Amino acid sequence: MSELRHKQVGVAGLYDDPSALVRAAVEVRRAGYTRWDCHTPYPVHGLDTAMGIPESPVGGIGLLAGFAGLGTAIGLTGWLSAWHYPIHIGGKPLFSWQAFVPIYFELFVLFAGLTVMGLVFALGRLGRWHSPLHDSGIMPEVTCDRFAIVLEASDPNYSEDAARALLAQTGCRDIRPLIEYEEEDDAFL
Amino acid sequence: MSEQEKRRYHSLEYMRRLQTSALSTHVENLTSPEDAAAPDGGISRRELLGRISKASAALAIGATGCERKPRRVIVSRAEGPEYQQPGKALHYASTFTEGPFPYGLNIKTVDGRPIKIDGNPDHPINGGVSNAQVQAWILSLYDPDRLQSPMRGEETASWAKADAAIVEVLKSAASVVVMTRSTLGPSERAMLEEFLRRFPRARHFVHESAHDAPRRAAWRKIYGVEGEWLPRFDAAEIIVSVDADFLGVDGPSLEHTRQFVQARAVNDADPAATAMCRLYAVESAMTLTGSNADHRLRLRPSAMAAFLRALRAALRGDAMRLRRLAEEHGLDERVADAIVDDLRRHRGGALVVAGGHLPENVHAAAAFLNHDLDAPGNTLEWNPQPATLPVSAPSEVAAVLSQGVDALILLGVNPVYDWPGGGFEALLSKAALSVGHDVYRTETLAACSWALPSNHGLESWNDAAPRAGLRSWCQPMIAPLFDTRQEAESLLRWTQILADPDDTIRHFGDWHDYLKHQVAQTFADVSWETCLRTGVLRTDTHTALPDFDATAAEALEQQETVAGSFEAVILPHYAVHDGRFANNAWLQELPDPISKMVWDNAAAISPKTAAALGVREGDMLRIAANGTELRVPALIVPGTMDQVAVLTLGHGRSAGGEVVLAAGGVNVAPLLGRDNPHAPRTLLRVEVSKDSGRRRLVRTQQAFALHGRPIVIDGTLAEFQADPAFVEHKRHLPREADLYAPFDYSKGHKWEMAINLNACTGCNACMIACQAENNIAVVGREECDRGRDMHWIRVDRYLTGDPENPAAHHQPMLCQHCDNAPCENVCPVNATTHSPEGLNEMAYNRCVGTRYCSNNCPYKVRRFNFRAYQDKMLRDPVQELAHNPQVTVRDVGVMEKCTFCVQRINAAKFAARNRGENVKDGAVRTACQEACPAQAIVFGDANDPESLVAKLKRSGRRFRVLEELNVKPNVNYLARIRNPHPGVGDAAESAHAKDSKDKVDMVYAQAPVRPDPINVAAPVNSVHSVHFVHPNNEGQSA
Amino acid sequence: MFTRKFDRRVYVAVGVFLFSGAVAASFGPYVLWPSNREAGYAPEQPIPFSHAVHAGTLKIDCMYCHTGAETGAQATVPPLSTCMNCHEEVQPVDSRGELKPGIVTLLDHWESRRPLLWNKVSDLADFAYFDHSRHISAGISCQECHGPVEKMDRVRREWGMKMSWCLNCHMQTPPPDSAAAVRGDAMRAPIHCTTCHR
Amino acid sequence: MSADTSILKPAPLIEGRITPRELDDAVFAPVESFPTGRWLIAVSVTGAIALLFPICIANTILNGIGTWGVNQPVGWGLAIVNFVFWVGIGHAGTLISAILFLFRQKWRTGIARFAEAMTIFAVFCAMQFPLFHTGRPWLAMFWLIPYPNDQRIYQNFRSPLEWDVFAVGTYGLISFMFWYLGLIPDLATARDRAKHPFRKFVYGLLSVGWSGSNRAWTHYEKAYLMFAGLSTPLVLSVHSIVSFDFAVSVIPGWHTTIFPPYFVAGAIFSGFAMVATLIVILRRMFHLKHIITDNHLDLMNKIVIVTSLMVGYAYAMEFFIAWYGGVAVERYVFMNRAMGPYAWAYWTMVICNVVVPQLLWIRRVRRSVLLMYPIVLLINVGMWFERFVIVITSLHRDYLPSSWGMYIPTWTDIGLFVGSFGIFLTFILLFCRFLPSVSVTEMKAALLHTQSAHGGDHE
Repeated sequence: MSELRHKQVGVAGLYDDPSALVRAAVEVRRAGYTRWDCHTPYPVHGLDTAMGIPESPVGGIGLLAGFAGLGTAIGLTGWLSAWHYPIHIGGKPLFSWQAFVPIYFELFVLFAGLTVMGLVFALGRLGRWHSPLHDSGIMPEVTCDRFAIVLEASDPNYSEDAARALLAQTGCRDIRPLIEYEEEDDAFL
Repeated sequence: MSEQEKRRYHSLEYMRRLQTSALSTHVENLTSPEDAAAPDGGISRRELLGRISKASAALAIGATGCERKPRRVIVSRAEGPEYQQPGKALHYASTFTEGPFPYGLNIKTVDGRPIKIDGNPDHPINGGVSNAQVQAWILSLYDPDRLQSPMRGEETASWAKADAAIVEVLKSAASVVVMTRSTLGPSERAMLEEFLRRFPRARHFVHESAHDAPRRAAWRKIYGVEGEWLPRFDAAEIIVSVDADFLGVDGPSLEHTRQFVQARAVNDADPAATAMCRLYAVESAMTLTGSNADHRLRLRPSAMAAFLRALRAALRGDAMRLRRLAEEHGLDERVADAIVDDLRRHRGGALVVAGGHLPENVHAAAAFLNHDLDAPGNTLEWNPQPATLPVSAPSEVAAVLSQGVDALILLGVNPVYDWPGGGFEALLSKAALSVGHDVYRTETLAACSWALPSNHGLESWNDAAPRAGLRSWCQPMIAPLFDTRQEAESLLRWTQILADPDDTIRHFGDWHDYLKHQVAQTFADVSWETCLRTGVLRTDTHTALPDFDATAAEALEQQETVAGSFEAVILPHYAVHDGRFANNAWLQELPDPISKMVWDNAAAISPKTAAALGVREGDMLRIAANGTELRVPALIVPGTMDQVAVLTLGHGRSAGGEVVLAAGGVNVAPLLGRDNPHAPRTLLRVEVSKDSGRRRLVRTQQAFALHGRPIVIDGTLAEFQADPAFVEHKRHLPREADLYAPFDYSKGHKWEMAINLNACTGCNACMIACQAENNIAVVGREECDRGRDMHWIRVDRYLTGDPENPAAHHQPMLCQHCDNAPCENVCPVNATTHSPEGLNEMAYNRCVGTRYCSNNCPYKVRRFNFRAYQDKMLRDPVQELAHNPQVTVRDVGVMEKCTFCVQRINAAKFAARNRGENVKDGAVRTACQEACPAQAIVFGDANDPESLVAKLKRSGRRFRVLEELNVKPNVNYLARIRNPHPGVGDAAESAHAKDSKDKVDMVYAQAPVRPDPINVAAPVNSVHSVHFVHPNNEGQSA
Repeated sequence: MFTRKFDRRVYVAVGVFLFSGAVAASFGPYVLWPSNREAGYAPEQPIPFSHAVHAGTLKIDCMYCHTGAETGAQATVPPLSTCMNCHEEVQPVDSRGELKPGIVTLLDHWESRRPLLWNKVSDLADFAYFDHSRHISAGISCQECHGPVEKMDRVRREWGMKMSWCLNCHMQTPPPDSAAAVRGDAMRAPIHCTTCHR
Repeated sequence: MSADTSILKPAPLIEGRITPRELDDAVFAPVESFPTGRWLIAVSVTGAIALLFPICIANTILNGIGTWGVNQPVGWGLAIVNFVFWVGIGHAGTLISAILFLFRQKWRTGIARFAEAMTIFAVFCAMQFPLFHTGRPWLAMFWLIPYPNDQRIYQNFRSPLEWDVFAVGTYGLISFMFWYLGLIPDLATARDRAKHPFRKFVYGLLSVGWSGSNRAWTHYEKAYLMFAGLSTPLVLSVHSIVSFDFAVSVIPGWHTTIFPPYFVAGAIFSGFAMVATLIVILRRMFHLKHIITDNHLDLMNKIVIVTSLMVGYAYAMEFFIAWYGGVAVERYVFMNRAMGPYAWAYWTMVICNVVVPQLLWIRRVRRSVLLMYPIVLLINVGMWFERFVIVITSLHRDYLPSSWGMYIPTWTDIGLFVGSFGIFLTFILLFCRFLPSVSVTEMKAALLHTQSAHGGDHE
């Protein structure tokens, strides 16, 4: 593993205390970095405002999807029961919406739930197993008890020592290079 | 091949060929027909694979369970008659030759095979109606258990060999005895004489176990001439029935029912003008007639003669004897006085009928009474030529047979099973040659040296003479299915061989020619074709009344009767009669009209007697009479006289088919004639005691009390005349309110039914008619016990009033086709929907079997195929032919219910629409309506104001069951009107009066559906359905 | 372990799984259980009877042979006697002068009076009760359901005859001159279940 | 003298001080260690019992529903009783993870993950019964779902059974997603701790590449809140719809408007009882006493007391309404329940559900496992009998006395019931072995809050 060729793609700073991380994040945001992220074992309160991340749209879109589900339910049950093949049942009208209400509610919840799950995967950029954190050995610590800030090289105003200086200035004592190994061969699969 | 062989090939082969063509039968149901029956009757390899594929499909939740649709074939005839179009029904007239009474029949055949039997409308006796036995006769035709070829001992033989062997003995036979049933047609009697003439010492004996010999013997002694009195209930205003179940098993019940219902008719338009007859029943057993009586008294058979003598004395002014008798036997004085008063005031319009099984002195007393009331000529008609021959005395037959005869020929009788007192086998073994000729291989045929298979009535030519001046014919609907021959044909064949060459008997090719010859002789001016087309012919004959020999009657009446502590009465079983229909699964599963018991017979005793004997339902009783002893399970029937046990014939048979063996029961023949050989079915000196052991009796209805619920409503004539709409006061209807706008049925038809409870006698004919029309399965005793019988219409019986002598209320209950159908709302797959014409439809192929519709039906009229009940019947090439091709056969896991015979509605609608007309009232007759002897069921279009059902809907007596649920049922019931004597008042409790308060939950049935610990040891047919017993085994509270 | 190749492999695996599932679900049943109720089913018949010749060129009316259609539920296949009305005389020969094989079978069956077993082409499920007479008297021509029979040498099942195919016709608005229009019905024919199932 | 107010202060979430790493080790110990002998025995026993289920199902499909005890008046038997029983038990999981999350009850973190897992397994067991109790399950599994077909006939959406398909289907799916969402961060932790490459591959695959990035956390938290928000009305609606299976009918004893709240209270009641039963065993087996503390049991027992009273109220109210309504049929049905042939089932229900739980008023009983365990077990029994009484007694004697009949379960019925418990327990044991049974991530967040007494409230 070690002799494989690798290249440095950024710098990572690790903290032991969540509040220190929040203060460092404010510094980084003020320094104008855009392509950077914090990695924490559990959601840290205040980190979003510190990083300047807007509130997640998952709630809004989920609700809209719910209403879409409601519309589908009204359309599906109504069209099938009253127009597609009108069948008389128990003296009730063909479009007896009162009796369809439970299905309206269920499809509302179903569509909302599916959309929310989809959004978490999409917006949270899940479903991507490869990450430089693995190669640089930071992942085990971040998912256990330590807090990290990662500054990527692809950021426009990134330079190696400016980043290291910024992290040191925020009181980070454990600064490591972010490395990524090359593929053994370039076959597609 | 031989002519016989060709005919047989023609019928069975043709049927089997047609079975694979789509043209004829839609019998094929959801499983493919190629599942040929496995040789050993078990599951065939292909069927097992089919089932495993279904199971794996369900478990794999992947592959669809559908099976390949079989490739099917159209069989185009080489040459065919124009009138026979595949799928179109043809109707032929015939006669019920194998039944207790030869009723006229109208048989529907499709593609050359009979599928439905109904009454012949032109027949004066049953006028188009039929009973359960007539309807079920079709199943006995397609019965694989029938004897299929001649047998010598255990191995089969050909007819040629059989004839040769028999004739060889007959040639040198000196003494020949032929035993037959009592219902022989005139041509058969002529043929028998022709045959017996050949032998020096030949005797013809008539053997019946369920006969009315005492009554006929009494009349013969009193009037000196052979004949019978025919009661005219429509002309009678007062009827006193002394243990005579004339609506049930005593005589031609169809004619009696039609007349009785006419006499009870109520004039809805003008209630004041209603002239109803009044029926008093003085009975020991609770019978169908008793349940329809206005007043019912319970009396022991031994006291019947004394009661009639007391009545006669009371009519002449001396009321003391009647009063003493009433006290001694616990009769209600008011009712006794009412009888006397009524008889005195309706001289010439009154009638006394006595049960055929009672001793001769009762009939003498009844004859005296009828003459005092000058009934003969008014309410009694004399018939010099009864349908049945007089029955031979068993002692005489035994005397002849015990000396040993050269040849004993038994035609259609089963004495080994039902010989009075048993022991016929010994007599039979004395005969050198014993020949049994019957449809099934009964106990007798098993004992005979030769067992010859008979044709079923629907495969034979015959004629019948039900009454003087009346002749009807029986013609085959199908070529014989098996290698069988008609009994008369055998006699003819043997006579021809025995006869010397130039004898005229040799001119007849076969029995059909002989029959034509007989008809030509008696009816010279009528052609053979018209006889067959109408099926019945009336010649008006004037019958003079016989003169009444008072001294002989006096002598007969004085015969004194000595009674023991217990008495017993043996009646023919309501469905299987004397055992001849025991292999008919429909009849075995038909609930008894009174006790609702199926698949068994038992000793009916009253609740008080049961308590005295310390007996619960199902406990064994030891019944001993003059040395013979029987173990019979006890059945508690309220209304039976105390200290009287009522037994039924027809069960406990040991051979004759799979259904016979499944039925079980006890053979009561050993008790016949033990007490008084002249009245074999009435035992006056009997000891009854509790015996060890139990037998589980199965009832389809277990709770009989109304709990004050307005399910059945009836009223007295006075109530009705006071207020024709008295029904409204008998129940409380909330204000009708609908959440949704009700569906508009005004356009097109609105099919509704009206059931006139005043006419319905509770005879169950509708149940078998429905079963025959709609391919309804038989489930067997075990499944009935679990409450899974499949009848689409049932007759519920509720008891009210005094628990010892209750009033019974019969109510036919079927799908009500509700407008707000609770079953339709809850079906998840749209399997049950509502047609714009008011029918609640059931699409069997769409049903997945959640059973919520059955749970949600307040009337519980839906039936579920818990097991593949139809599989066996479908895979048997013969039984499969009994199905009606117009109705789908349902698979396992599918719900089914009454469809108001939608196949008949559609047929009538299509025919009318093709002609561009509308469906006329009466064009659609449901199967139950067509069979109902009382014509109590009326079906039609309620949107047509002129239709009969619309008129009945407007009657004041109309009510609907559970109307307060607002499910809007479409079956209108018309309240029953009882006609109690003004002096007595509402002796027979109305459905509504005191009962609602009394807490007696008339559940006399055994602890409900639950096998007893004792029975668990009994072989349970499937290992996985072993039941466990509740800790609270006795829970039987209100 | 979690290299970019790992990502690509996961995406490819999920893609293949979803695609194969979709294909199996949609076409699988038809491939595994071909049934004789699909359009285009044209089975071999005991006699290669050609409707093109009889109904097409000779213009024999359908009702001449299928007499049942007007009066009953089943449109019957004629008995051999109907064929013999003409083929008593008309016995076409093939190029070599011998009788055509179809005629030989027909005459052979006719002499021995043995029925012919035709393979059913338009076959509905057993629980569906189709009535020809209602459709004929409602003015539906044979071709509307059975296709251009007069052009077929061997009878072919033109349409799949599934329930939705029947309902499409039943639920049309009634043609102006039809009885349904006269009665003011919304649909050309009733669609409640017991019209066809019972 | 000031009263001892220590009782009012919220009890500490975790007894003693514990660092996140120790927490990880404690929770992941069973997951990473080789399966102990006791666990193997337990799984083989429950696995054997679970085998009973497919055997009875195959027997039913091969021979028809006739192998069960159902008959004409009583069309539904143990299968529907089991269905309602299992769906009811499932609802406690969602209640703990969703409703208590919305009420910000911190003590839920210890038992939330386990309760949600129990929900999914209970709903899986529940879903088998409505499918296999139908007469033709090989058609029912297709025809209950509105997929495009060439018959042009679809479902009757007015039927409560059709509602059930949508309700229980949605509920199963949403609960599964909710549970899986909560599991992703823990799976990532497991992936990083895993030594064996196969375990790393499996946990890695399941953790969909979670790296704790804060940009993911924002969407994650909002999604978690959304799921909690959706699940709360969903759980109340699903058991109301299950109660509609009875309330929509015309059967006396079924069509009462009290059914939806009565069934929901019953569900929470039996759900908490089942959670308590399993948590106590889990706690002892995997030494998590310091995480799932006695305080948890105390709080759960309080909820059990509340719902027990609600259920008791419902029993009494049904009798009162039957009497007050004045309908003869209704009165008879309830008199028949209490004194008829099935009175033994009715009184078992009342004693187990209402009388025995009153002992939980005593604090000592609530906190001691020895005393509360039998009560909780009896509650499970009582709740099963409640459904038995509702389904069977109302069907076996309703409007027309002529159609009255009895119901007796057969061995196949009992086999299915016992088999469903086998399946449920096997899943539970597999879950405890292969997945972390306590939500470590939420625990660390809560830990931060309580131990460092850092101000501010945790969102």
